[in-house]
Amino acid sequence: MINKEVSNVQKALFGITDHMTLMLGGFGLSGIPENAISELVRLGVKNLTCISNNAGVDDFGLGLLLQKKQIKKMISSYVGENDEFERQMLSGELEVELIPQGTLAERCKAAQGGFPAFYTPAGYGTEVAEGKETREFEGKMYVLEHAFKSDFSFVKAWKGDVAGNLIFKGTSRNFNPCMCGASKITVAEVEELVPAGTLDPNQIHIPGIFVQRIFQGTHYEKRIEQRTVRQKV
Amino acid sequence: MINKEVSNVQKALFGITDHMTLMLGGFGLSGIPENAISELVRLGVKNLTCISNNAGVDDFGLGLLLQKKQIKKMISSYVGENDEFERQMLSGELEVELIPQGTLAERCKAAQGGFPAFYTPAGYGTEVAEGKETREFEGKMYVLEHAFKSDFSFVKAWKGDVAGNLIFKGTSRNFNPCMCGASKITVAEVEELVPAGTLDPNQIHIPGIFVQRIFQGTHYEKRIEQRTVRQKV
Amino acid sequence: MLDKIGIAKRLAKELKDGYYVNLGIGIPTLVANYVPEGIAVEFQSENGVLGMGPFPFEGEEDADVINAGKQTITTLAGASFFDSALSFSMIRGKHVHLTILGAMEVAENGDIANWKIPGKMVKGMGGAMDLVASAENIIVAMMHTNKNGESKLLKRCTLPLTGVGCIKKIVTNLAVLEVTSNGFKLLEKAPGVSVDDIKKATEGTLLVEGDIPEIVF
Amino acid sequence: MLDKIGIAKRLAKELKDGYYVNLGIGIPTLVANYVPEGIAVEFQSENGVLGMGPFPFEGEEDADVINAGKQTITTLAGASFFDSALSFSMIRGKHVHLTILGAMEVAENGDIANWKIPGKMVKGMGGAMDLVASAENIIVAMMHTNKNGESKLLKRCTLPLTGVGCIKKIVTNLAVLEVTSNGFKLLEKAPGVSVDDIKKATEGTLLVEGDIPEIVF
Repeated sequence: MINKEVSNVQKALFGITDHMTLMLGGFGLSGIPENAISELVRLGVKNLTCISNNAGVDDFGLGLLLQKKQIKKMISSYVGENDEFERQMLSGELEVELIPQGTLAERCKAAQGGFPAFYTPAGYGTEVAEGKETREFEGKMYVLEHAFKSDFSFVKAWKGDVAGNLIFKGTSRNFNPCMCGASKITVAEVEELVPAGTLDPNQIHIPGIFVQRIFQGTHYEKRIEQRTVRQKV
Repeated sequence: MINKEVSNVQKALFGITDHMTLMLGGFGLSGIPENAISELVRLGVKNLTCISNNAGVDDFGLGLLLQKKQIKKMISSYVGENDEFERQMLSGELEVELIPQGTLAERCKAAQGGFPAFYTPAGYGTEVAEGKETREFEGKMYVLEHAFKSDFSFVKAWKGDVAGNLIFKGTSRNFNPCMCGASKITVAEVEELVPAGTLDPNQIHIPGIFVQRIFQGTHYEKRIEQRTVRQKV
Repeated sequence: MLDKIGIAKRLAKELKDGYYVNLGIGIPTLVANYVPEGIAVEFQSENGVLGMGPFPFEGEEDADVINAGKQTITTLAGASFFDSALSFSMIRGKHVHLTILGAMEVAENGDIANWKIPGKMVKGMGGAMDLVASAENIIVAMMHTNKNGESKLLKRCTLPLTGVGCIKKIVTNLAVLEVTSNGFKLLEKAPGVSVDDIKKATEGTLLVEGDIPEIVF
Repeated sequence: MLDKIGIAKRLAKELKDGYYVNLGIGIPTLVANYVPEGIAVEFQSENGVLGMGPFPFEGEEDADVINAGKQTITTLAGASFFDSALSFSMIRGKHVHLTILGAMEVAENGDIANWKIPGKMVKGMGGAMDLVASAENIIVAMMHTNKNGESKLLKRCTLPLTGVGCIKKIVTNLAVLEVTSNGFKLLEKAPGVSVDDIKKATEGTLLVEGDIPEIVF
């Protein structure tokens, strides 16, 4: 068994420098690597390019990095619900590349799986296809999209073992599995880190081969963006 | 909940006709849809094109269909261990298209996921790339491969529920998940069929949306091809 | 004229037994409350869940179980969770039978715009571009006119497109319309709304053939 | 001259701490028995398992737990099962650090042939084409000559190729060789084998520079 455990978030982020490209898991505020984001803020690394479906809210998630102006460019599919983001984007301080959500997921998967490029119908005929190669297959038009290239992937899982195996919970899974092994170094933070042999090999969502470093995170806030409930009758 | 249960293998195979293209899960004899294969033999449908990583052995798995000369063409990555197969292939009775195993898996996944085509390095410079488009990405050569088109997928899972959700066991998973939803109709046979709500939604390998029909199979032989053991000291 | 709930109720009539359905944010989300009796449908949310149920009871919210609108949800028996890549394989692979989503503009050629107002509002397309490029059966749910009273059913979209020639049907507060090669074909009118009202609120070509029935739920 | 176990033992010296390794059928499979003390490696099998252990004890075989050679196996703590697509993502994505596989022919330009003898033997390439097209570190394990005594280390392959210019190193019963732009560079010779013996058994260009050490385990 190859041990991927590191003792804390500082060691997990060793090697992070300015101008790097990062992938960060999560959908909205669900399944975001809270500990890694806090440490990125503490380290103060700047001019980051962040690949993440969303950009957090003003005071949580990637919003924390935006406040400190650590992000040079965001590659996302949806960036609503974040005033500071909108301000930086409209003022031109922040570079933003918006791409379809399925394309974002698959460009991560392509990087994970060694595919240089693939064809997808999403965005054909829209401005996201501008400057991109398009092609017809059986009467339908597709856009050629390429694998991402990035330095670090930061993902958040529910449980993990020291071999790097990961299990996600509910919809906090989202982009996290797709980003594992899609960067030079993948850092997984988990709510519970267990010894190898504890997790059922049949129920691993992401095998440890896609993870270089794993640590047990602390103080998960797991903030809820839209608390919707019904009343008990 | 959309109910996918059918009461037996006969109903599960309703609509099968000569000249169809089928995907069949399994690696070697592990995880093969034993009940579906038996029923295909009983029905005597002919001139089938079968997409399956292997071709079984002489008297089990797809070997049973080969014996009855029901298969016109095999698309596989490895076809050793089957004398009748070799005889039919070398005599020209059986058409055979051999493709790299990873390419086979991904052409299924492409069909499942609505990708018309993708680039892979496998087979570049060999006869499997002959007549195919090739292309350079960052100094490395790739082959353009296309999604499969097929009529039925026959897969075998360990457990399933009536909503069509599937859980596979060990290495009998192999190509089965990749083939789900990759044909017009996907038929899953399971060792144990349970009511909806019994399986943990977090531990489903294949969601029921990719499965049109599910039934509990019977009499699984699960033959072992290479029984290798060590002695207790 | 229909309110949002009326639009949702009319949309619910488009659900068919055995359908997997993706509902967008806003009015489309409400459709889940009006599934006709006797049919089985499952709701998919592109952030990774199939078999969504109602909102949780107070105190039972789980930050790890949300829909694409980031709302806390529950799941029903037979539900499953999965990652974003497999989720869009369901969508791109046409396993999802019906998509209902909102729009800022729809054109009579089936184009849709719903993700960007240049220089003003740039939220992003989320999963909408994948949905409209893939689904065979896409219905737009929206108000017939915008806040300034301008028609949202146009000859040609003025905003950046989300998808081209992909919209088949539109349900608004005023009418149900089908996108045809000759323009918006009026199928049904809302209670208390005249064909003239609809004509005035529609900038694109409106085709009116014969008597137009009133929407019934 | 090395026997199969000797070849496997020499190959085991190529394993490094932290390596994920894919072993082909035949001699490569034996390598797992000789992992050097003090290093951690994990074995991947392309049919969908990582963290393979030894063969099961008699009576404990499970038809649902096999390796790519269809042999019954066990798994170690930290193992995982996955589908064929994710398995080849590990391979294609260069997450597997070392591939050891057999061959019928290797050419001095790094080409390899191991899947087909036209008109005679057509077993198929299995996962070999994906492995050799993807891995950075590929070692061939084979006998230096075939059953007819003919060299398997050639100027150019005569059989249909499995991959082009991909082989970096070869371990045979006679020698360890590196594929260089000028030919097969002799690195080590097997005990009891002379450089001349190796020259005679090598059809391709053999580069012999200085004293050639004997293989040690």
